[in-house]
Amino acid sequence: MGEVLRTAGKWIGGFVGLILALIVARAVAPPGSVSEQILDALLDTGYASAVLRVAVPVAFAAMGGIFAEKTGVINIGIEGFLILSALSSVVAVVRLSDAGVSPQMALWTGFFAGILVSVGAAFVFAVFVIRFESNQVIAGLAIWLISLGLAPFVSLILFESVNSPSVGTFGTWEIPLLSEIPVLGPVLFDASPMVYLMLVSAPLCWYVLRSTQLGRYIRACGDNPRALDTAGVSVSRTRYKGILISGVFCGIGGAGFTLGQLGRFVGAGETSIGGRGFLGIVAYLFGNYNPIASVGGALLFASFDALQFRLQQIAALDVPQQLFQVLPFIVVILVLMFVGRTRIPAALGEHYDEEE
Amino acid sequence: MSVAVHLDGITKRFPGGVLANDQIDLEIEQGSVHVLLGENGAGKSTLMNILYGLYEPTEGTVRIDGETVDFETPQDAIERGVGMIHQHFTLVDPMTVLENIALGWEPIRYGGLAIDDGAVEADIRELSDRYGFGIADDIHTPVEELSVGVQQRIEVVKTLYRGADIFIFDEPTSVLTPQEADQLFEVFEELTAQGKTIIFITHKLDEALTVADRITVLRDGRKVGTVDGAGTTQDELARQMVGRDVLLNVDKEPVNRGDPQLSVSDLSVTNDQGIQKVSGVDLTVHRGEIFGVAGVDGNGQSELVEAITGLREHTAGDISIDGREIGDLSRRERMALGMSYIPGERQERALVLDFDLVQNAVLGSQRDDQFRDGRQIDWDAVREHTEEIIETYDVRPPNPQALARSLSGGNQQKFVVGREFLREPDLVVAAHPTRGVDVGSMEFIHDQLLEMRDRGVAILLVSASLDEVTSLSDRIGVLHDGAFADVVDPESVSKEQLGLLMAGEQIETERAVGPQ
Amino acid sequence: MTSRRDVLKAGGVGLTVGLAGCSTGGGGGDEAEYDIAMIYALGGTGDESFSDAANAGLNRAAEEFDISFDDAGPQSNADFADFQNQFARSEDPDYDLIICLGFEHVSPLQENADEYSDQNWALLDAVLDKPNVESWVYAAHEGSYIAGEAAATLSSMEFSAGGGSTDPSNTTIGFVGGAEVPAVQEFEAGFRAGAQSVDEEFELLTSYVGGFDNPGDVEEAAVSMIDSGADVLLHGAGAGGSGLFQACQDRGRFAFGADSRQSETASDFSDIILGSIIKGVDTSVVNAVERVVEGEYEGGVSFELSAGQGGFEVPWGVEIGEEIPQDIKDQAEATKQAIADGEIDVPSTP
Amino acid sequence: MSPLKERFEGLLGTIVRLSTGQRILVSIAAVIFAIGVGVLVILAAGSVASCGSPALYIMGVEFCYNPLEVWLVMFDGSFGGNFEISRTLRWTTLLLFTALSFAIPYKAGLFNIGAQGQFVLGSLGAAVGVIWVATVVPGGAVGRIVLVPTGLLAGAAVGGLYGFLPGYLKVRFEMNEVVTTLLFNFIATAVAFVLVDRYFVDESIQGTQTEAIPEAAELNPQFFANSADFSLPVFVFALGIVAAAYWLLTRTTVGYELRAMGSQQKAAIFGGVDERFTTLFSMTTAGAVAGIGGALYVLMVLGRWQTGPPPLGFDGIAVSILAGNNPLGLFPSGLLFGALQSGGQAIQFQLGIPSELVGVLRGLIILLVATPELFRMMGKRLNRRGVIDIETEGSN
Repeated sequence: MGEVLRTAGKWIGGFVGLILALIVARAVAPPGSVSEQILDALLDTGYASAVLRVAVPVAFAAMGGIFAEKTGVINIGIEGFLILSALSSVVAVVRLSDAGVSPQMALWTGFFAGILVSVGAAFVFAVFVIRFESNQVIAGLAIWLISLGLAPFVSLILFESVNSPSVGTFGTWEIPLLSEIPVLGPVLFDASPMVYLMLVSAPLCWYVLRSTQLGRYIRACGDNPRALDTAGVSVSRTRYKGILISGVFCGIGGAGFTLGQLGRFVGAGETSIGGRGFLGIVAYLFGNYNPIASVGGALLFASFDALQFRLQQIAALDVPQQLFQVLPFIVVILVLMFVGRTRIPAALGEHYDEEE
Repeated sequence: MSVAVHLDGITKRFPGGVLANDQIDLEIEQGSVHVLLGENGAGKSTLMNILYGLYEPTEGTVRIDGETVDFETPQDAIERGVGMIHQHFTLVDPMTVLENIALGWEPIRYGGLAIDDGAVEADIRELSDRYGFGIADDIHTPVEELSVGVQQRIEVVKTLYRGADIFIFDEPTSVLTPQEADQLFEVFEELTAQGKTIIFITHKLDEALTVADRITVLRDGRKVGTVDGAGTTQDELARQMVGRDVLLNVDKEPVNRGDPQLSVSDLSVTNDQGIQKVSGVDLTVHRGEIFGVAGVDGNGQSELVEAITGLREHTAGDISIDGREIGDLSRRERMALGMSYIPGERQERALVLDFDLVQNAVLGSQRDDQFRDGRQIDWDAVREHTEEIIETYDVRPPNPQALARSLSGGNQQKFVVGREFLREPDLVVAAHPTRGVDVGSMEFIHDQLLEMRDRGVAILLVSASLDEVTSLSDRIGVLHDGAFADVVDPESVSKEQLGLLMAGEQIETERAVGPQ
Repeated sequence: MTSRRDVLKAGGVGLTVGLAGCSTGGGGGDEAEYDIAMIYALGGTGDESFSDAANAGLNRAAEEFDISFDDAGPQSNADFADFQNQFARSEDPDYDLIICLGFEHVSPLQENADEYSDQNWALLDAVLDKPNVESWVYAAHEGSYIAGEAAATLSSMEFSAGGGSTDPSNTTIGFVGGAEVPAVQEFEAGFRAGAQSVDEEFELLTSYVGGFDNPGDVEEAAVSMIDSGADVLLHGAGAGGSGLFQACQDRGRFAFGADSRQSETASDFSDIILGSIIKGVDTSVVNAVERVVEGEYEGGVSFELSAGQGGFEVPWGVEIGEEIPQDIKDQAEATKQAIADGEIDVPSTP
Repeated sequence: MSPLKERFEGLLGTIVRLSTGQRILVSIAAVIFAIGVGVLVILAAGSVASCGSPALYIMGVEFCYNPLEVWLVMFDGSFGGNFEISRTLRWTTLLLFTALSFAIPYKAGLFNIGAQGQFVLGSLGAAVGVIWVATVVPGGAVGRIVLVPTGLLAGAAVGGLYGFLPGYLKVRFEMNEVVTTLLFNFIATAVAFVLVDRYFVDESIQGTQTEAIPEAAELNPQFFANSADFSLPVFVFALGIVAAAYWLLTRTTVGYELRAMGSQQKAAIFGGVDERFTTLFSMTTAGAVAGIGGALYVLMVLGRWQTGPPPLGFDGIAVSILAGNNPLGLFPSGLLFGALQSGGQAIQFQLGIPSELVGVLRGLIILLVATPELFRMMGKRLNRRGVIDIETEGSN
């Protein structure tokens, strides 16, 4: 535990140091210069809020991915689960609102409906990869492609458009007193409930994987399923659990992003999810399968993304927005190149026969 | 004494028709060490996996303490006090000793929201003290950072932690030095002294005789018989194991040593994890001799062989063939210089299991002019070559279109030996060439090796089987911890002396004959 | 709206190609005198904006004239050519006019207009010089000039209505566009010019998100503008525009919609939508159909709809429009007249 | 030995181990199954959608869409006439390239999910290359002889380079190619957009697109409907490339080494196969083939580069998997997916059923083909009941 605290301390210290360095740089930057404008954008509390908000779907996708992969199942279908959950949450909200349910009630019910659908899809995926021994990479790819077709299809049938109508969002929850704290208050305590959920989920996931029985089964299952089997714990049941938990987080990611921020589902092109699930995969590779580090990765990527919108408004800068959006991908490739390989679960991708 | 385990008429038939156990009856007394002896594939592990609930028997019943049990999962077996320590450890590498020991048996608190790690730790300390395992300092270390011997003790503690009364050890010594094995046998005594029952699976006769109260010999899935450990001999057991007298000594011509073919000097090699496994090895293999490398598995044999054959880079030293430095050459270039390699992991390395024999026949020669027609492979030539291998080396079934996967172990190995020998090599590196093959094929392969030697080919033979090394080799290097403990003449050294060398101890013997 | 299935049933199962349509409508039923086809912009209807405006125009035309129509929404850029082809080749019905919506049609239409030289085409929001194509473009910059003027006036004063309020302390407003193309850039240009006609100091924050189906990015861009002080924002981001409304609603700022009466089409956000810039897409659809019905179709011409020609207009929001001070509305009318009279020259490029 | 490698060896195992006959059966069963699920999807959609007069009544429930009708329209829209056939063959032609781009690395044990990116950048390379070279060569036949190969070579070069990169990252840094190729797709789209937007944009019309390629470089329709953007010689060329790939894999030394690597990596290395070479070779070849597909999309279909390309790279994966990654299977499999693509447009057009249905079917087919065990189990069950009598026991 001491080591854990030391590591946490190191990171927090580093972060505070970075902020201080930025403040110093801001103080010495020539007034009116472009660098001053950039530093202003970085030091804005609105920017910090944006980073948290933008990170939400990516962070949940990453946590979902971790739970599947830690049991030894490659889940490339994350993006698909996000899409399905996003659409179904909106469908539920529309139907409930039509039936006269109050907006907040409809939103929260829709949120859980989205999670439920995602978990259902995850169950189907689990049956295929565990019971029917599908090739995991291809099955995951298939889940993505099916969702990419199914979501706009359903939207067209129900709404006569690939895009859904707007349904509103959860809005932000202001925490009394705490939100009055200068700087930190508006960033951390006046945010969407999904941001709170993300900030709570990361350490929770870490704790579950590290210190609960299920978490240990999941880790053992991905690294040495035989060890788990010989300890008398069912490998396939553990994998089902891991994938279903993965479905829960992907569901929160898809529905939470949709109802927490967008307020609608857009099915054109790559849908409103637009690769955030894949970014989640990248985030947990970046975070080396540690939930907290992976959410940190998601926050880092979000910081690029949110920065881009701010830099665009600095007239003197000519920011290629598209390149900025794929910056996380490039960063992760560079990190993996120069910092080192991630340690993947040893049994990842392998089918396990309980009686061979 | 009471009988702890009764096995009555156990039969296990696998899908596809393989009969692994055939009507086996067995009684194991409580508080004793009972050895299950047999060759690879005799059905020992299958039988014990049934007792441990991993497999369900096709027929027959299992009784523990007189009570009939029907284990569906290992959990059931564990709950009845049966524990098993597998040959391949069932430890989760990145998890700590504590996490591994408690796996599946975590004392949970707050309805599963937490684990009482303090209680686990206390239990481990208590067990460690009571049996003298000495693992108390490593409780929070990931097991991957511990040595093999310690890992095995953790396996034992894990089994004890689960409350086992009956311990099944599946070939536990294959990864240990003789000294570590002796430590393990001391653990056996501790355990039996406290009333635990031990079933010990092995194919090593001397070990069986050392520790056994009783010995049951299995052959081809059937029980041959059970004897008292004190009342039998190695020869007797060996005869029961293989079903006839084994010729441990091979007739061979006197060595006719020629010029040095393979020279290795000051060679160092690291494994995948970057740990140095071979340190400063010197060796020379001359034309017309067999140079044997003995040692306990894991003392650098595979790294040494891989470095010589070009499958692994070495970190220091020189390797040369016929005076030519080959250390920087690729695998293909080394093969072109007349090096053949018969690997131990035949199914993984030497054959592409899903290719037919024709496609396997050209593996390694695919770029030789003999089989090439411009950019294409001359498949007609390859087919002829395949038929030659099949005929000359008696591969059955003699069907070039058969998938490599479909052949028996012995026939696979004969095919590999044939392919490698028909390359007309000047140097053969043979690693565990008879591992897992039937006795007939083994004798055939031994004859072929000796014939190559007599034709003036240099042979480097690596084997975990002391008998194989001593009966075939002209000189033996004993590898311990990545270096030669000594190079000796097989005629002038006893098995006991070899054992000491394998454990890394110096012995007083006549130095090996011949040039170094 | 009658169902396309009716058409299908009439034709039975052994269909011939060309029995087209996502939705068939029209007062004259199946035996209408004129058949019109429409191909939307990428993504099709449901953007609450551009394509929906065209759809509205089509329905209006169907009420006014004896037509029936079929439409289709492309999902990839290869669909433009295929859909043009499919409508043009159709013999039952033989379409009297195919309306193509958006600049993405230009490239395939260059080929297909020649290929099907007997077919009458109308191209909306882009110009193509072919003898059988009539092009319709809009003076959207003039509409956004009026919106910019109103936005700057409101931004400079204390104003609150519905779910929003302005911040008079600074002179910042914002614009989020989809693709950075002339049809969108003119929104930006007019909006800025309008604002700066009120006060030279006004700064327009601008962002393009690269597409018309990306509300998430639009929302983030809008939020960052609001954080920087913008209190009235305009979008030109098609289906992505809802992101801008969401940002404004969450933060109590105002928005102008585009292309449709968005206080109605995106009614969830009517409490912060001051008004919408309608460039006249629906009008042009009605006009294009009218020219065919009245036998005036000639091809090879292009029309720019501007003030007074049924082109742009700025309808105030249905919910909070009434709370906008009357003098601002009067000024908007005056400016509109001045533009129509040529007294004000609005730039169309930023 | 990297653990990644081992894990994928395990992954490839189940599919590789089936015999050719079994694989064909699995593919056919998967298609039939997917069509069956498609019927359910259509019925479900039809029961939810609102329509004036339902197409079908089943036990009192109204269905707006009649599945039989849908499949008939789909068939009619794919093969019903000269235009439909040429549209189908146009997609088939392009799919052959992207499918090959998946199949070749698969044979070497690699998953190339990056055909889409290679296709996009290859098509941009071809467009830009042709437009540049066109400034120095005359038009007409001479121009055609120069420009068409230029386009194909430029597409192959750019696509090949973009395939080489993940190969290099794998060889040099042991990076998993599934992840890198997946990410490279997104990077390709962004890079292409920015390049065109900033350097190659056609100022004369709106949108992010290059100038039109010169007429001499366009591969005009021959023997088929003029407007179908399909050229028979190009189709023959595509079949030629597929045949060449078959020859490469089965007859040549390199192909042998590649297959050995894919089937059993350790054995291949034992046999002197250079792992780095086969990885780089197969990934680069795959990229080049996808790039040629991209070039043909520009030269034959669009006539310029434009944002928003169809997802042919992902469809190619489906085509390849359905074909058991065997070049000989690519034509029937590609034809099926070409027909689905074509028929998808037809059902949207004629019945108002969203063409996204095709996307669902595509995913289902992939999922089912990747699951031979499902069919083996079903076969066993039917066998046991005596319904059918086939050999269902696997070889292991």
